[in-house]
Amino acid sequence: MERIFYNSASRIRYNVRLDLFEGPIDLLLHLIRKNRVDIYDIPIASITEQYLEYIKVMKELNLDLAGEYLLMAATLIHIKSKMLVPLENVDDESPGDEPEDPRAELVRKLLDYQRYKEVSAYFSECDMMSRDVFPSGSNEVAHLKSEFESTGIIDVSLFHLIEALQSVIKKSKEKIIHEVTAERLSIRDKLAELTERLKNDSMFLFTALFEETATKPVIIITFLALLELMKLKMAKVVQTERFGPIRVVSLLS
Amino acid sequence: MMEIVENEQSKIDFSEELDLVKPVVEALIFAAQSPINVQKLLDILGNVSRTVIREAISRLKKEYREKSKGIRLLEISGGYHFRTDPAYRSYVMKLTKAKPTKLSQSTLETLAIIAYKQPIIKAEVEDIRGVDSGYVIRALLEKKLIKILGKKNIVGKPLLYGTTREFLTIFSLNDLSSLPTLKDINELGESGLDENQLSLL
Amino acid sequence: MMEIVENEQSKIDFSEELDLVKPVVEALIFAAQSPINVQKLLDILGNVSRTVIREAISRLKKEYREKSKGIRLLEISGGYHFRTDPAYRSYVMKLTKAKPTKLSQSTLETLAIIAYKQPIIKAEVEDIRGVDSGYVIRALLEKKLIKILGKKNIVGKPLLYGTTREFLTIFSLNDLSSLPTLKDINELGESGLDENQLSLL
Repeated sequence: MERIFYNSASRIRYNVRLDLFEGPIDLLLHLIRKNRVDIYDIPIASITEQYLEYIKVMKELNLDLAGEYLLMAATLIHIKSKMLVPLENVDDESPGDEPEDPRAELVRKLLDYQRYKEVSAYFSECDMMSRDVFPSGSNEVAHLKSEFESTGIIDVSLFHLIEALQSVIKKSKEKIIHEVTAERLSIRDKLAELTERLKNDSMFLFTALFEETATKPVIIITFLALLELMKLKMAKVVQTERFGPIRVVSLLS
Repeated sequence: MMEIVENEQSKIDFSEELDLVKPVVEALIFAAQSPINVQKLLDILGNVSRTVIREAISRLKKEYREKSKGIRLLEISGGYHFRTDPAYRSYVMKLTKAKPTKLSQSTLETLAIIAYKQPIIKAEVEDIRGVDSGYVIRALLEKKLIKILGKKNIVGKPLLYGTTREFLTIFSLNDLSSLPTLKDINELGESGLDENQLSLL
Repeated sequence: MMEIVENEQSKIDFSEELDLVKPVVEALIFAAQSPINVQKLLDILGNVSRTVIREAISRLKKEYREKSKGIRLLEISGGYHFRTDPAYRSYVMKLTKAKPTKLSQSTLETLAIIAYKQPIIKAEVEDIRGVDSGYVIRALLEKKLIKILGKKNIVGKPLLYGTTREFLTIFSLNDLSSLPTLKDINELGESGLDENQLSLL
């Protein structure tokens, strides 16, 4: 028997905040908490239904919805179908063994993930340097530095060594060929572009965000990038009067 | 310290030695750009006992723990460091005009997994998070919060990652063992799991 | 400070105000990169009287003037700054010497080329980098990060370079085969994050 503490008829109110979820597991965890159901006894049918509704909306907004979300959808549907099979049948196949709940693996993953999510909350509450605590500003070592030779200790990481190699190779390639690649759309690129714009332009018209020739995917990406910037408090959108022009204001300086 | 070494005969007692050592230790911790450990202090001070240095630090810590102080002496990544009291963060922020370090949820999550499960490969991180994590790992490497520890001896020789000293320094942690255990975290969390449920894990 | 501004009616007396202001002033002087003056402190603290700030500074000065302190609060070029007591200069200088060297971008690039392409001659390095690399190679040899492996059997018998044991030690590598490849890093995603993108993470 499923214990359902929510009204399945009620519509979910969607927030257009893509990275509200860090992935399919996070989304699932959110649904479980939202419905206040027991993580050890997930009402798989209704949770699956809500999950599918979410990704439907996400799909409409996000052009490259990560495959992981779809994989999870398939997993949920699979579990749902397994739950319909009477347990006795399963028992016949593996006599002696207690039949494992089809949800067990998923529950394990959810709990594991939840743990790290809580650790990350702990991390964000630590006294972070340059956010909560600050070191001494008077760098006496630097003042005296020129008088002395440094030690043989070299401060460099493997990653930065490989990165240096990558940069050389990139430079040498640029010298030889000027590759023209097809424009690839990503929110990340758009975010960078908008951030740059906000740095130089403290206020501009919302409509100026979109070039006349912009295609639908570009418009959606731009819009999502703007929402992200607002969330990060790097920009806000203002309107001085109803139906008046909407302006984007930079909060960077 | 020289004076002490040269004249071992004259019984300079512990408290006198401490009086000599304490201000030097204070100056050194202040001048060091990153947390400085007892061994390093010993190396610089010369022939002073470890006990004296420890006692000096403990007294300094107490002095700076007073309510009326704006600076704290903290134990971070295995060493000692002066830092402003977090209570005054908003004022200091105005001074430095530095944008506060902001790490996104996905960055923190990935960092948490790597901190607890190191050495760990990318695939294991992705297994827990359920999403592609290459980009976040790269960003963490660039920020020097994690480092490459080597390669795992399995097919494909994937890279192993672990956290850095900078990670401890930035998060004001003393060492990895001072991180809460996963169980503690679960109890703190809003998950509402009770003891019985935890024991099932 | 806010508490004081909001409630001017209730007579918070001078000494109470001072108790609130002093640690903030201490934290600010401590975190400032250069000497900070009274006006600047006033700007940051908000509606606090100049008298209170002056008194806070004078008390701090007195506190740090004690014999047992290794730090002094000094008045420098019209502002205030914490500095180590000059009496301990010789110790602080030892600290300076211990500062680890950072490799410049060109050094790191050259080292990377040699590490991945060894044995390699100078001309090949220069071919890839597109600039004269004699100076950098000499610096790497001095730092013992690379060594001469022999001579290449071509016209002019140029020297062949490769990495040293020290190189492996610095990067905590067992052997050259555990050096991560470009592919390993490329798998993590695109490079070239700029500061803005990093801060978004």
